[in-house]
Amino acid sequence: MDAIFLQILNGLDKGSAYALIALGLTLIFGTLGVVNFAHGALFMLGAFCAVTLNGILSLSFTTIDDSRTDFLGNPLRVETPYVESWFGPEIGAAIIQWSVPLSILFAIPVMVLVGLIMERGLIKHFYRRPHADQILVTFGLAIVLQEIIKYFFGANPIPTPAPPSFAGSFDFGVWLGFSPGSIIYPYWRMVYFAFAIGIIGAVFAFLRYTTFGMVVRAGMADRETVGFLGINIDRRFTIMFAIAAVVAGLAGVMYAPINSPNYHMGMDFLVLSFVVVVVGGMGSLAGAVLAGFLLGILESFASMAQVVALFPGINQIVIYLVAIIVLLTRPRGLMGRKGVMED
Amino acid sequence: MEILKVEGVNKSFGGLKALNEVNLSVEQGNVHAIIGPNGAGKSTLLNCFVGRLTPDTGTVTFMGKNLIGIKPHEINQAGVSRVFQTPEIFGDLSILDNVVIPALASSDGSFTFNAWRGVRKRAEIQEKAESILEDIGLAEKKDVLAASLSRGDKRRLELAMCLVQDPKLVLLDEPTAGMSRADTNNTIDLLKRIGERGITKIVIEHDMHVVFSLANKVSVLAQGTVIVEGKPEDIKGDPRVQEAYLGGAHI
Amino acid sequence: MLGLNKKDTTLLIIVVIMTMFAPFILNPFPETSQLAQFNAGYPDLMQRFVIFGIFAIGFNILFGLTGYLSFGHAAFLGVGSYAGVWMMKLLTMNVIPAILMSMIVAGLFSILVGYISLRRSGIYFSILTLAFAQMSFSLAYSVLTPITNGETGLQLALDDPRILGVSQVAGSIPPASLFGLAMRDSYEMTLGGWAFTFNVGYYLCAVVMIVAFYIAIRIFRSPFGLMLKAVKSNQQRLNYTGVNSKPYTFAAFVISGMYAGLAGGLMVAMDPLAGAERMQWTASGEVVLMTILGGAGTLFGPVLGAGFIKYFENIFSKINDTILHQWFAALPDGIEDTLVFLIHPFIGKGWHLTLGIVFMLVVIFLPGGIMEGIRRIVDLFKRRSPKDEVSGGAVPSAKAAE
Amino acid sequence: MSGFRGTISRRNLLKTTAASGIVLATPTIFTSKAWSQGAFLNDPAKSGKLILGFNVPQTGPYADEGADELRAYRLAVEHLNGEGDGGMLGTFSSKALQGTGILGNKVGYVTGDTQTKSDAARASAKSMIEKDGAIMITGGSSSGVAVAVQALCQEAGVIFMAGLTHSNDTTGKDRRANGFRHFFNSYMSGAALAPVLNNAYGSDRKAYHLTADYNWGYTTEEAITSATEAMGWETVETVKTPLAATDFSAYITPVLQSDADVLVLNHYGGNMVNSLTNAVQFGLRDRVVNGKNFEIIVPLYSRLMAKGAGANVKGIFGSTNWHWSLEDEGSKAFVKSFGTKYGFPPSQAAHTCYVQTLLYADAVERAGSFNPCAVVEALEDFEFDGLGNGKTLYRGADHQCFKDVLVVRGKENPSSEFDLLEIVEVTPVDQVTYDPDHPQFAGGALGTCNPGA
Repeated sequence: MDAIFLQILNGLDKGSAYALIALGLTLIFGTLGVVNFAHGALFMLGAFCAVTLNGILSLSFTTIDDSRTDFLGNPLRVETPYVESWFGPEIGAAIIQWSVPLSILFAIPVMVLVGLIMERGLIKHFYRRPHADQILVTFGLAIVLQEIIKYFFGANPIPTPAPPSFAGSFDFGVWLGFSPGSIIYPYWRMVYFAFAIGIIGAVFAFLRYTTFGMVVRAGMADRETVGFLGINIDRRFTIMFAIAAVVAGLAGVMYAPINSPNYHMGMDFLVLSFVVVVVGGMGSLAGAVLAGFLLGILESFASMAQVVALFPGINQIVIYLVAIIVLLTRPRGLMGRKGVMED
Repeated sequence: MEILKVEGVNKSFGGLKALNEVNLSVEQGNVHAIIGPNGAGKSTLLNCFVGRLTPDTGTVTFMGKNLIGIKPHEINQAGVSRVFQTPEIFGDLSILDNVVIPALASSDGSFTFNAWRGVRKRAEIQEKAESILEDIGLAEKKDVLAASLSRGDKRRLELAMCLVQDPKLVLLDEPTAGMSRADTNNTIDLLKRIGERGITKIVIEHDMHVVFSLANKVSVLAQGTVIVEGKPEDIKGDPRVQEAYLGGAHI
Repeated sequence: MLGLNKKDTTLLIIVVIMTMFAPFILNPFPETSQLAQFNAGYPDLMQRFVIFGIFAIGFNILFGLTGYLSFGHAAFLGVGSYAGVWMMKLLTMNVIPAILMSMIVAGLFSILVGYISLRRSGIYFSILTLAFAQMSFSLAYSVLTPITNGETGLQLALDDPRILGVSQVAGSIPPASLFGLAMRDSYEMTLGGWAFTFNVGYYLCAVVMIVAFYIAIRIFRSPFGLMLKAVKSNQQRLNYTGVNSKPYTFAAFVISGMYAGLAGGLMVAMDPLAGAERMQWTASGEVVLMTILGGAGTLFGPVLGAGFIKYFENIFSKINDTILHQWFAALPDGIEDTLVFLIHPFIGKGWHLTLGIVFMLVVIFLPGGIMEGIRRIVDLFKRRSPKDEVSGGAVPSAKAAE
Repeated sequence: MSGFRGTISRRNLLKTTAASGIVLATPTIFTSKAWSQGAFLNDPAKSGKLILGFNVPQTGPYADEGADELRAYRLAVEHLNGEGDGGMLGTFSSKALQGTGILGNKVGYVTGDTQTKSDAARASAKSMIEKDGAIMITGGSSSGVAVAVQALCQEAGVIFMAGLTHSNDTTGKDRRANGFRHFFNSYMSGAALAPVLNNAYGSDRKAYHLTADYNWGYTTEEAITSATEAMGWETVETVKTPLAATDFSAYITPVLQSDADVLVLNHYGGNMVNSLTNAVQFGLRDRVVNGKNFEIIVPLYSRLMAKGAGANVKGIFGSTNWHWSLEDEGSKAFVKSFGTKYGFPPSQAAHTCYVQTLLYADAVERAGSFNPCAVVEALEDFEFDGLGNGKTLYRGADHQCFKDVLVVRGKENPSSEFDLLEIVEVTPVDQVTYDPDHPQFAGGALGTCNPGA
């Protein structure tokens, strides 16, 4: 029982990342009709916003400490971050430790900018092109983005810890009446889940309650008609693309402490996110979110030793297996609409 | 002889009853027009003939063969060809190929794995396709991409695609919709010429001018039911028809 | 000739000449020159060119003709490879049974995958094929290790049973051969500063590719091919035209699966190892990129695309700073270092970056792929000639639409 | 048929030179090896150039490790050619190498990208052999690639000096006559770790294994379980994790429900970074089970990867082939020349690659020939010292080096970003030596060396 409870938590957590990326993918697909293979790269860029801010805050000046030596026997060069010398060691260290939450503020303008440049500079020209072309050009862009990151940050994962206040884990065991220590969950993962829910809620509220959102939703349903109404839908779609980029970016920022960012993390998520979007139903925002959490939970359950013992290898293929079953029984995914992406 | 028989066909979408106990009988060689105001269920009825929709109840029999529940390609293979309301052609293929495809379909059946001998080597198919293009006046454009044709030419091409199959029954869904008067008259002439081949036709049409130039039998559909049936000249003066049209005018 | 029209015959002859003289064409630079780095005329790469060419030709029969974008075609290549290696382990080192078995097994697997995946179209079809391929990859890498040898890849061993052959010859595994002709045998010819290698394996692959290409032309020009094009153009209309499009797409799927299996079989015939990465989605993506880059739906484009990508992978990744310094050694030091610094990110470990940029440039500026580039160049020359009344006959040229 | 097969089983590569004009292919191209007595593939004496092939991952998750390997290779080439400070040439027990290249030939090299895929690695190695005329291939950062390239080199007839490869199979069931491994292996990790763990954590422990679901994972899991069980530990559960996994929470949480008090992470690279980070996030380090502190073990440590896990490695035991903080003369000389050239200390991958290059060069020098079969003979049962791991034996029976193994622990207070591991114990070579046909290595055969001509 407690095992199941834990796997649900795991699934919700994993699902949060899937749902956030899939949400952005669906927004872009639903509004612009563009299949964006670079969306995983946006997630990765977000995570590297956190890495970068951490790096900026850790910028240091060097003093030479003659009493100690480095690996070659030369006097040790001691690096002291500027923030520590400006604000004193304690506050300075705290600022560096809180770099991930601070990165949210840093990432929003960066991702908006990236989104705008991408949409205006490239994606815009591909609205009327076949999906195959869109896939190829965004795939090319994804490679370019990730190679640029690799050039500057290397291929190895870069540890980006959460603030120490979130370092521990919460004991659900005591709280729910199970044995202590049987159900514990890291604080940061709970923060991630809450954050994901918040972002998803914000996007839905934005689409539902603002005029802007209503126009966009109408545009998703029927682009031509909205165009006839004389509304400049293109400009709104550009903004929508930027929003999708920000959602992916923030998902990446907050994900950085969970698994150290590396340059290919976007590709790792990309294919799964596409499966999530399709299982949810192309063009359906709620479907994307639902499928994200659903597949996250199923994946967690499938990795339980008892399940793997019954079906060897099921943990490797469960998402794809579910995708096949869903698509064969529900032709347009869980919540898809007719006629989207079927030609 | 009766070629198509429709008996007791009902079809509802949600709560809306689109077809209500439709009965229809089409005689061989006739040009049978189905007219009626917007929303009367004309296209729904047509879709029931070609397998796009399945009626809730009722039967559609074509030359003794039940058409309900069988696939579109089987219906076509049985001898029923259809011209769509908006031109449905193979836009990125040449005009010639657009005609060759249906010609192949009627000569080779719904599936033949003939992946070796070139299409162009099939002399009988080529000749047939080119002669029909000759008939409709698109012969000199045969290597042009079909998508580049004007709307009127596309319709004519689609008609050619039907005729090349030597169908027993042609369904025409508003063959002149959106055409200029001149184009409409051309099309009427064309259809008349084809009429000489003795192919049975069902025409769905708004344009009374077209109906009365072509049809020798008319069924009037209103609110999903056939309200009147008869020769064109009989229909013209029928008060029920006028009421149906006027009654439907506000729709 | 051979049942083809003049234009197709010309194309076939060009392909024959290109493949037969590839050892010369791909080695344009003398061995000792700095540009020898760009020579691609060594057996392994030439083999890869034609093998991936076959893969792309087959993929194009599905994607280029019907428009069904499969994201899992590498699975057929991988399955074919495994079947091929098993034939070599169990039966004989003769490559013919291995290649045949690769095609058969890949064909059977594509029947299974195609039967299920083709129940859907559009991106749903793509995701279904992707799911099958990723499942194959994951399982081959892990739980199927007894059959696939997992991470390491299935390879020959000194104690293979090999019913119609010997397990080992004097402590070595016997080479893959065609009735005694070893695949890895080569003849090297030196002409002045040039060295050309003629490899048995390459010529086997080349002959197979020419046959595969010829079959593809026949399929393109056949009624079957026309129906496939019609599926891409307007599948609904095709159904109302009395054609059952399902068996057509299914047949195309299986044919292209068998082409992939053929490519997989040739790969193991050239190099008897089958790795699971062959089936990963990136490998499936690669053949999609090859086809689109070359020009989907054109006969020769996919072959060019395959050559292009493999050239990048094998040639650009091998250029390193030392080589750059050699190239620019003649220049003053400052300029030399600047040039090396500027080029450095794009070569060696940066070859992915260059490839990504090339993808983008080609898609942005040449929507029809490399073939469109060639067509534009040809048009440029033709415009100078006074009369210009060549419309492909069978294939309506894009010009006709203008 | 079979008689004929014997005659063509060698690669027949003839060179016909024509000063001018066209020379037609003669029908003698498939002659028997009688013609090529003593000849071998890519003989530098014939081509006039000596090319070594450095085949390392330049793209993909191991690209940084590959880059470090390349640095080491460049350094080795410098030293062989008599440039730089000579590095370990000065401390190497064999004095055959004089810094004048190899057998008087200046050492040249080509580089390639394995992409950490066996297919791509083989393609790259083949191009080095076929196009660039490489006489020896070396490098790699994973066992799958090493085994695949080793088999290729055997078939083609060049020497393969493995880079970083830790699976038992490389010199076990997939050993080849033309292939050599200096790096240690799973068995040695287990044998070295077990006594240390016994001392630190006691003999009454319950271990839970998470194992990467591919070949290297299997051999490591087998080695560690059998070594720890031999000293009294109980293996509670072994769970395979998918290679593609990025988040291991679903595999970590069941540990909480088990009564295990030790978690063994048979992971490498990105898998290791993520699983270790996740395990620490879930508070496993703070747990007390069965009255004992919960412990985590990472059998194969890599400093480059440890860096990715950040502070999470502190206090965690593992094993490594070599570490820059070793105090012997060879290690110091290597760290000095590497550190001076590149500004940071070398990784264990860099070390093994550097050493392999030197060992190859030395073997050629001692054999007096580049002929692979002569090199094999020179390397087999070769004993040497001064290359950083103490006295070492290149065992002839399986082409595996036997030397001391380092047991290390994540440092509590690192003084720099390189100073992440501290050496806990140098396990003497006797303790990690095994029989060539030990069950974990059974099922392979070296075969005979192939000179490729």
